[in-house]
Amino acid sequence: MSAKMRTGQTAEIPGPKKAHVIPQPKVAASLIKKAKRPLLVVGSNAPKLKTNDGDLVDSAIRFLKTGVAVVATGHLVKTFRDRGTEVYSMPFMNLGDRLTDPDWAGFDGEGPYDIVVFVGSLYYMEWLVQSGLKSFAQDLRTLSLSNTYQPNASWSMGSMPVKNWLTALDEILKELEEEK
Amino acid sequence: MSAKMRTGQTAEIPGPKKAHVIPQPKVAASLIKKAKRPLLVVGSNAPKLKTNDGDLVDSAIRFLKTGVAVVATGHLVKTFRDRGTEVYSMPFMNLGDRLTDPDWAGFDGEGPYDIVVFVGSLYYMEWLVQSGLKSFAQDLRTLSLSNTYQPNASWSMGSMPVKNWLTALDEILKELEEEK
Amino acid sequence: MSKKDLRLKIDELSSSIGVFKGLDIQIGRIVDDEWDEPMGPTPFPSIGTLRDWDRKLLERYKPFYMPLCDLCCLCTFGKCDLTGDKKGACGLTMAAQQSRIVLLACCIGASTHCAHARHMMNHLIKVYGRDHTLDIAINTNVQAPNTRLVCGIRPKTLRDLEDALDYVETQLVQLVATAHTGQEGDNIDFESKAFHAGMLDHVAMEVADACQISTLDFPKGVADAPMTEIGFGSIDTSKVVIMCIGHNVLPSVDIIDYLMENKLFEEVEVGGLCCTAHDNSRYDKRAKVLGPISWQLRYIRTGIPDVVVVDEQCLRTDIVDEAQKIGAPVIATSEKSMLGLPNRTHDPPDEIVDDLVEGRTPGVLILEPDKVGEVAVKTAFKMKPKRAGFKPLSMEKLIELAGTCRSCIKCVRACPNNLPIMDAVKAAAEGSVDALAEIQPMCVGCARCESACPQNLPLVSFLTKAADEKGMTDSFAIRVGRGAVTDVEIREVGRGIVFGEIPGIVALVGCANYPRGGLEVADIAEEFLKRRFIVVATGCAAMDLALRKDEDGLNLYEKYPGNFDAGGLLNIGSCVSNAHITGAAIKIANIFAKRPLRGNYEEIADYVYNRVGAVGIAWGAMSQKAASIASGCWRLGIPVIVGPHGAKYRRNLLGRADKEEDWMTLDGRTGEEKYVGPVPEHLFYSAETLEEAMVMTAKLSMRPNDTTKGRAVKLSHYIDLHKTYYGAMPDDLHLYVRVEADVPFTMKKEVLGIIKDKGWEEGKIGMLDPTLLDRMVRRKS
Amino acid sequence: MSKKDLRLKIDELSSSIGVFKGLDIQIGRIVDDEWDEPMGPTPFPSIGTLRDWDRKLLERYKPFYMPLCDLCCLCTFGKCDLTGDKKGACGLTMAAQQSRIVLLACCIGASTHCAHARHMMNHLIKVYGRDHTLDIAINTNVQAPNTRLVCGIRPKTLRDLEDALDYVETQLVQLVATAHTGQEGDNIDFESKAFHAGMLDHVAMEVADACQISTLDFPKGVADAPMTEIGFGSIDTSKVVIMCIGHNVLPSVDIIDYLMENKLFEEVEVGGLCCTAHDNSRYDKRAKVLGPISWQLRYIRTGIPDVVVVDEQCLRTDIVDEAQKIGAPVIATSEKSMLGLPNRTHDPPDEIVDDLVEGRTPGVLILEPDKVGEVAVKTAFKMKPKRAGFKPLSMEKLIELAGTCRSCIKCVRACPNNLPIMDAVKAAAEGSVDALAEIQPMCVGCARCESACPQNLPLVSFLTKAADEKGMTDSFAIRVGRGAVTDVEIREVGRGIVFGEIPGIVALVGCANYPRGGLEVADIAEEFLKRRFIVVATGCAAMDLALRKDEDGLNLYEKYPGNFDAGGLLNIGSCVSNAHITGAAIKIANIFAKRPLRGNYEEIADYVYNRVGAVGIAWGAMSQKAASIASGCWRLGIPVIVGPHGAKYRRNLLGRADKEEDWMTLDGRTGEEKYVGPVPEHLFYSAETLEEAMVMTAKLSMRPNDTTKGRAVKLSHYIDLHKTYYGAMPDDLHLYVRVEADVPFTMKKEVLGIIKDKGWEEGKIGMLDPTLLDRMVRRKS
Ligand code: SF4
Ligand code: SF4
Ligand code: SF4
Ligand code: SF4
Ligand code: SF4
Ligand code: SF4
Ligand code: SF4
Ligand code: SF4
Repeated sequence: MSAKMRTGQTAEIPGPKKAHVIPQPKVAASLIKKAKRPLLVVGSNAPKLKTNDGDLVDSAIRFLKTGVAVVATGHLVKTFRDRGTEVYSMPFMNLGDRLTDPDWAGFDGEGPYDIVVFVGSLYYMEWLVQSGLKSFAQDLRTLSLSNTYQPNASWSMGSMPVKNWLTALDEILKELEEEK
Repeated sequence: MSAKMRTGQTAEIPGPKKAHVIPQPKVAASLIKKAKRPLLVVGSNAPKLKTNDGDLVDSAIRFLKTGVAVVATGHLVKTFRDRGTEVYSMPFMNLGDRLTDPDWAGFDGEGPYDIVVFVGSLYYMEWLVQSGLKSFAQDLRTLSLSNTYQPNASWSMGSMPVKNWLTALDEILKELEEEK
Repeated sequence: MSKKDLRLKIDELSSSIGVFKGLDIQIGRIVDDEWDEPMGPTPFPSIGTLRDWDRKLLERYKPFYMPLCDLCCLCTFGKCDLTGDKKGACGLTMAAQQSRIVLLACCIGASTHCAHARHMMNHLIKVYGRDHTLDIAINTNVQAPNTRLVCGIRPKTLRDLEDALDYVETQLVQLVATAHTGQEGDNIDFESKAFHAGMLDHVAMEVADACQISTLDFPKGVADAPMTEIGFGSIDTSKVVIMCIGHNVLPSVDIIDYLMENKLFEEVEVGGLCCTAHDNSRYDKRAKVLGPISWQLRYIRTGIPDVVVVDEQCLRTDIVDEAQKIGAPVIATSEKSMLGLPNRTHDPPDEIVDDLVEGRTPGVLILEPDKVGEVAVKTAFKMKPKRAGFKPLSMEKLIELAGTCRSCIKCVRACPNNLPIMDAVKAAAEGSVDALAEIQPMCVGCARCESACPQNLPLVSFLTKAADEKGMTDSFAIRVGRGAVTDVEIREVGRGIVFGEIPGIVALVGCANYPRGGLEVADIAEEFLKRRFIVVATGCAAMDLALRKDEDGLNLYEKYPGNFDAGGLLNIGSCVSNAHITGAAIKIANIFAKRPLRGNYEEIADYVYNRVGAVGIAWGAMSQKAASIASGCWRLGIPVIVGPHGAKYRRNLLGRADKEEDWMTLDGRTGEEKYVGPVPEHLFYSAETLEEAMVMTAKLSMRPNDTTKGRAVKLSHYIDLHKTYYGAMPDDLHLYVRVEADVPFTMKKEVLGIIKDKGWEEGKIGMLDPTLLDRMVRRKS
Repeated sequence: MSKKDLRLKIDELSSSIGVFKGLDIQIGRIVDDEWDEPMGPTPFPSIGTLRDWDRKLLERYKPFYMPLCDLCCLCTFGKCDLTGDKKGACGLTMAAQQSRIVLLACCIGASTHCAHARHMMNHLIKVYGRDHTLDIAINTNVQAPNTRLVCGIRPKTLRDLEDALDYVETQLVQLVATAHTGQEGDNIDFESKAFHAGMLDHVAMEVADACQISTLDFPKGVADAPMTEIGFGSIDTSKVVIMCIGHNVLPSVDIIDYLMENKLFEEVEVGGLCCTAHDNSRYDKRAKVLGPISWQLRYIRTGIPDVVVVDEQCLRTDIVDEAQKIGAPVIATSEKSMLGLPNRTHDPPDEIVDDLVEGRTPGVLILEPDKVGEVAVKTAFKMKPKRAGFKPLSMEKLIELAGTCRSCIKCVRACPNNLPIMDAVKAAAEGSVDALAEIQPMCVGCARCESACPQNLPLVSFLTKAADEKGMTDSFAIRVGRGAVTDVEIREVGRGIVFGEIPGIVALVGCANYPRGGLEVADIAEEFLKRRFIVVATGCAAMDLALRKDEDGLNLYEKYPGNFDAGGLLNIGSCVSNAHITGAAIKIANIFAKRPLRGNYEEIADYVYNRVGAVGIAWGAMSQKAASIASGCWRLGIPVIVGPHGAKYRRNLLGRADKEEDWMTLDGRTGEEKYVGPVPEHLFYSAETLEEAMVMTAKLSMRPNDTTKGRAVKLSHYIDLHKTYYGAMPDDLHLYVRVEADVPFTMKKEVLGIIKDKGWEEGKIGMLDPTLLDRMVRRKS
């Protein structure tokens, strides 16, 4: 089996319904671009993950600037605030729960999100939230941008070395920024 | 993910330790050829599975002629006998159990088998026996030749259309026969 | 009788002999002084008491584990990968985890029967009083043999049975606790605990059946229990139809009583599924048996039931949705299966009926059995005309829908038996439902195909319709559950069984998760009935074996008598009646061989293991209850065969016929250890094919204690079956022939030739007074 | 007191008042006539009795399921794929399966405490007699409040506690049965049953602790319980070292008694892990606490213990293998954890000692606690010199081994916390163990990394050695478990809590499966102690919060007093002592508010839910016991926060602050329904970060009943914490400010500005006499 299918933790096995592996950064970008109301969920590990922009919080701010709504989980919003950026904030569990409610109109009350993109969360916590969404928000499209495969998402990056991941992330952002 | 990784039944998920997919019939043949004491396990579904040789029992007899020891499970040995061929016979469970015993010297008492090849069994029963072997006969190499992926084997054919499988089986046999 | 000591301090007590003030009574353990049998060594055994015995068995029959999953997911340290020699975060090995799941399954199974018993008991005591005398079987002194054996008490009233339940509950809680992260670590100790759960289960089942037999006047061990009908054809669909599903007979009893009191039975069909069906028909033979667990969905899809009453266990958990589809209200009756329905226990019956009939709620929960009858019957009568408009799937619609199949093969991949549904659907689209009809008898009715189908095709309805079209929905005779085997019967056959002249007892039990349909159970039954084994059956198996007629239109119940003797076919009853099967084995030791019973588990199990040629077959074993029932058989030394799906219980217990040292047995007369051959070869064994199972059954019926005559009879069946199904003589006869006289007379030359070629010598295999227990040696000297 | 009616028929009875012949006494339910509180509506509730109450809570706090697996594998129909809207072969949905697993976990947890209680009880009754009087806490009339509340009985002796256990056992068996294939089908009904299991668990824990406190003379609710030491540094390694692991104090009691009787305590260190450590130190403060569950392996790898005594629960199941590696024999003492060891219960102690010392067996099983002391002590004394040659991993060896790392990263992938072990090993190979030492405090000691390592590197030993090298293995003070909160304490603080002036009770409980190490528990404790919450702690959490000293060398136990009052830090005790935490909440309703207690569950839960600002935090919740303990809190209306791993319990119970209709509450005075705001917002909630948990704790401490003064205090903490950790004001203050007076004085302008922008109006959020129960309205009118 291809190395890309390796999950982020040994025992986290993909089930009968598994994420499609994103073959190229472009594909991820176009999924986001095509969405009318994309939401980026940034997990509390973000400040520890260095990226070409600085860290994942900085990269998330780049996402925000391309028009993607951003929500920080845990107490991560403080880091955004410390950098002068206001994003939404909600506990990860609450967020997962709201996303299973087709009537939830989003943070701005404008209607449901049509793609939810995850990055920077604890691997196992994202795995679980994605699992909840897989079964209980079947119409929601989810995309995991971590450097380890998240089997419960609709699409996921494959597991890859950090270097490749940095490049991929950058490419996705560039694609999104070009469009603007 | 590639279609080849699709398991034979929906809920039979590959775990952290999964079979390598046999990329080409040749590879399977060479695994068997390289073995000193290969054993072919033929399951009770064999007469229902048509092959280029007639059915899977006929194909198993071809295996036998290349020098591979053959054991029939269930009451399948009768079919071999009806066709004038004597093979070993043992209940599938017993066989699985013996294979976990490194001291078991095989049907002929000459020593342990070094590769065990499975074909013609009920999918879920093979899945389970292979699972037992995966954890409790770790040094045993197993190969599944069904047309559906068996994740618990050491190597398995990928899931494939029957037509391709027939050709593959034939190719494996031809390789083995050539050697003779 | 109380298992606890007792102190009463009563300020004022008025009794028949006067008024006492300041009475202070202290009483230690109160024992049944009238029972002159002395107490054995292990009354009320705790979870470790019988460990030595278990280990003796488990050394012979080692678990072959087949993990159903690579992982453990039981705590938040997990999931842990346990493949190979990896250990979980708690230190657990794969072997220990598999046996832990076996233990959990057995605990769930035993708890289910125990909870059922407790629930019935509470109700029956309310109605009949705690002093209601037990009357379980005619011609029988040794009532409740499992309870006597395990607990060391002799129950005479409902009250006494409660003591047994108290004990079972305490022990079950100990066992469930053991499954906690970081408790037991050794796989064999887990296995021993699973045996304990199984033993407890047989006590719980015995209590459950004893209390319902005694109070509801079920047949009490009679050979000629009444006949009723089974099958879809048994229902007169012009009548009002009430469908009862589950295992607790009490709500159905109330329905039947209500029909009787109101003289309505002529206008109503009461059809049951699963064990409720058995027990309904034991209560009143006018109740019909629709079929086993696997027919629930199928029967609902016909659209015939006007109301569905569910109690507990083996329900389709989506029954409310399914009943909704045909416009039939559901009445749930158990706290264990409340199914999200509103609790209307305390509302006036007519109000409830009205809400159901008007469709204000898809169903209701009524926890008081005494109210169920009225509500169910009234609702059914009102629903019948309302539902007249309901149309089940028509052939035209079937063909039209079949045309929308996308050939995605998801249905086949989802089917537990990989049935070729897709091809059958495609054939139906072309107008032929033959292929669908052919699949139907092999279908376990699970609807996983439907669930997987992206087109949402109602595939179960397809199968039902196709089979109906082909006239495959007939009616058959079934003798209602007779209950226990009587002392008199035991006395008559004990000798034949123990010395092997009756070749064996075959117990067909358990659920309907068959690999190739339920008719295989009829095949097994017939094969062994012809060979004059005693065939006993319970639960779904007792139903499935009824479902085939011969050329003369007769089925097995019509062809074979119902008494416990060679060639007898006994419908023992529902799942809880399984206790009578182990009970019969125990009574052979006690009544025939006069072994003391009371609190004397090891000796009796040793006796049964070495002498009673009983084999359990649970061909479609599915549930946790089936696991615990089997486990209770293992501890008693009775081997059990399951079908291929049974391998999903995660392990077999397999003997090694090739290891002589594994089969050393003590001679009770001399204390010497001798090789006795691999008898019985396996304790728990999952067969791949029916034929394999039948040959193995004959083989597993051999016991060390067989007389030469008995061994010869058993070998002749083994050889004959082997020749038939394997096309040759068995190659292991040298392990079973002890002396020349063991060889069946007509085969003498052939067999001796074969085994001598294998180096067989007379006398190498011992004939002795077999026992695995040291202390049994002294007993005889 | 007996829950059954009773009939005695005694031929001859001799008592203090004479001899009776043919005595026939019939007695109905014997009740405790001296208790003048009338019986409430729900004594001994069955599994459906409190369903309405549960559904009220579960309508507000809906489960958000996060399946840990796509499949169900519980019967041989399976495995079934349940993703999306697929159903299993039994009709089960994914939601129902998740809640079924929750139920099973809670049943295992509650069974564990119940089995533990029963086991201790049997022994203690043997020693102290069934009439031994309960004496649980000083200054306290309302002993065993959980038992009173649930069962409607008032236990006074050990005998009375047995009645509570009987009930718990019966109910647990009913619940386990519910998990059988084909029983319950509705996820909310499963959840309600899980609540039932949790409620039962608190009764079982209360019984367990009540019996040991009363007989073994543990501290009885005193604020100034003695101090002992915790940490590796607490052990004088020059002495003989006995390591006791588990939860059942009895074998350790025997060890301590033996040491006392033989005047050997000066020469021996008795160090405990997990709850046995707590209870040892409650018995005798000279017993040391080594640490929580996660330290077992770590401590064994030091090579210090001379003998390892295990009892039950939370053991490393591979303890025998691990002890073997350091040459220390193991003594197992429980039928629940026999670990494959030979049963030597009935052999002479010296023979056992000899076999252990000579290494003829790696360990033994001794089921009689009275024999454990002698064997353990004698063995330890003989082993000490024998083991003198044992060398733990040296730094040189560590560095050498580290050099063989293949950089395969399997260790990291296997680590539950993805700790960067590989990089640390590589650094060690270069000579620096700093990275290893840094990892150690965050490591939960599970050894999955080792198990996965293809080079078999002893990575846990690496971490231990590295930390030791850095001087991280210190000794700390810990106040021993004090047991229950006294009536007098309740009377003093009841008002402050109910009206909100004491901002809340924070209960730090549960296991050590931390995402980033145990010191986070100390962070939480300190934060809320400073804010003058009452902080109570049990189990591993009560240990972990001790493990940090401030600049002055003092830890929290040294800095905060042990009484139940604002700013108090209470080590309540071991896991079973958790019952005293719910007990305190119950007693606030009963003693402070004079609500009737007896069999009156709903009213008390309604009171606690609406008025008592208690929040449970199980930051490292791992076990099934943690699940059932939490579940008992939920039913009582107490919210629980767990760490991120807690999401693996498969669901959270989350309120929707954005849905006004969810928070409608009755006014007990008028019967009007009013919006009260989302208080508390969640019932079970898994936080991602410590900071998030702390802010949420403050928020969850709000209750509808808060006075304006109380609400202002609570809001000020919430706002302050939010500002600190989120860098801004909360954006949901408009949901919590009812009237202007609710706003903390110093923030009035700022807050009012913000909330008015959000459309806040005074009076929209009701201030009322809050209740969810219709019948409570009438009570007041
Ligand atoms: S044990 Fe069962 S539920 Fe758990 S991960 Fe494996 S298949 Fe899934
Ligand atoms: S019980 Fe043990 S093996 Fe199972 S998940 Fe928990 S730590 Fe892992
Ligand atoms: S309902 Fe029948 S055909 Fe469909 S999946 Fe189940 S067994 Fe197979
Ligand atoms: S799952 Fe449905 S659509 Fe697919 S092949 Fe089967 S019947 Fe046709
Ligand atoms: S035999 Fe099995 S499926 Fe049938 S009723 Fe009994 S437990 Fe249920
Ligand atoms: S319990 Fe139900 S969902 Fe689970 S494996 Fe069995 S049939 Fe499938
Ligand atoms: S022992 Fe520590 S480092 Fe190793 S896997 Fe467990 S938590 Fe991670
Ligand atoms: S698992 Fe072992 S070999 Fe692999 S990286 Fe970790 S320490 Fe090195």
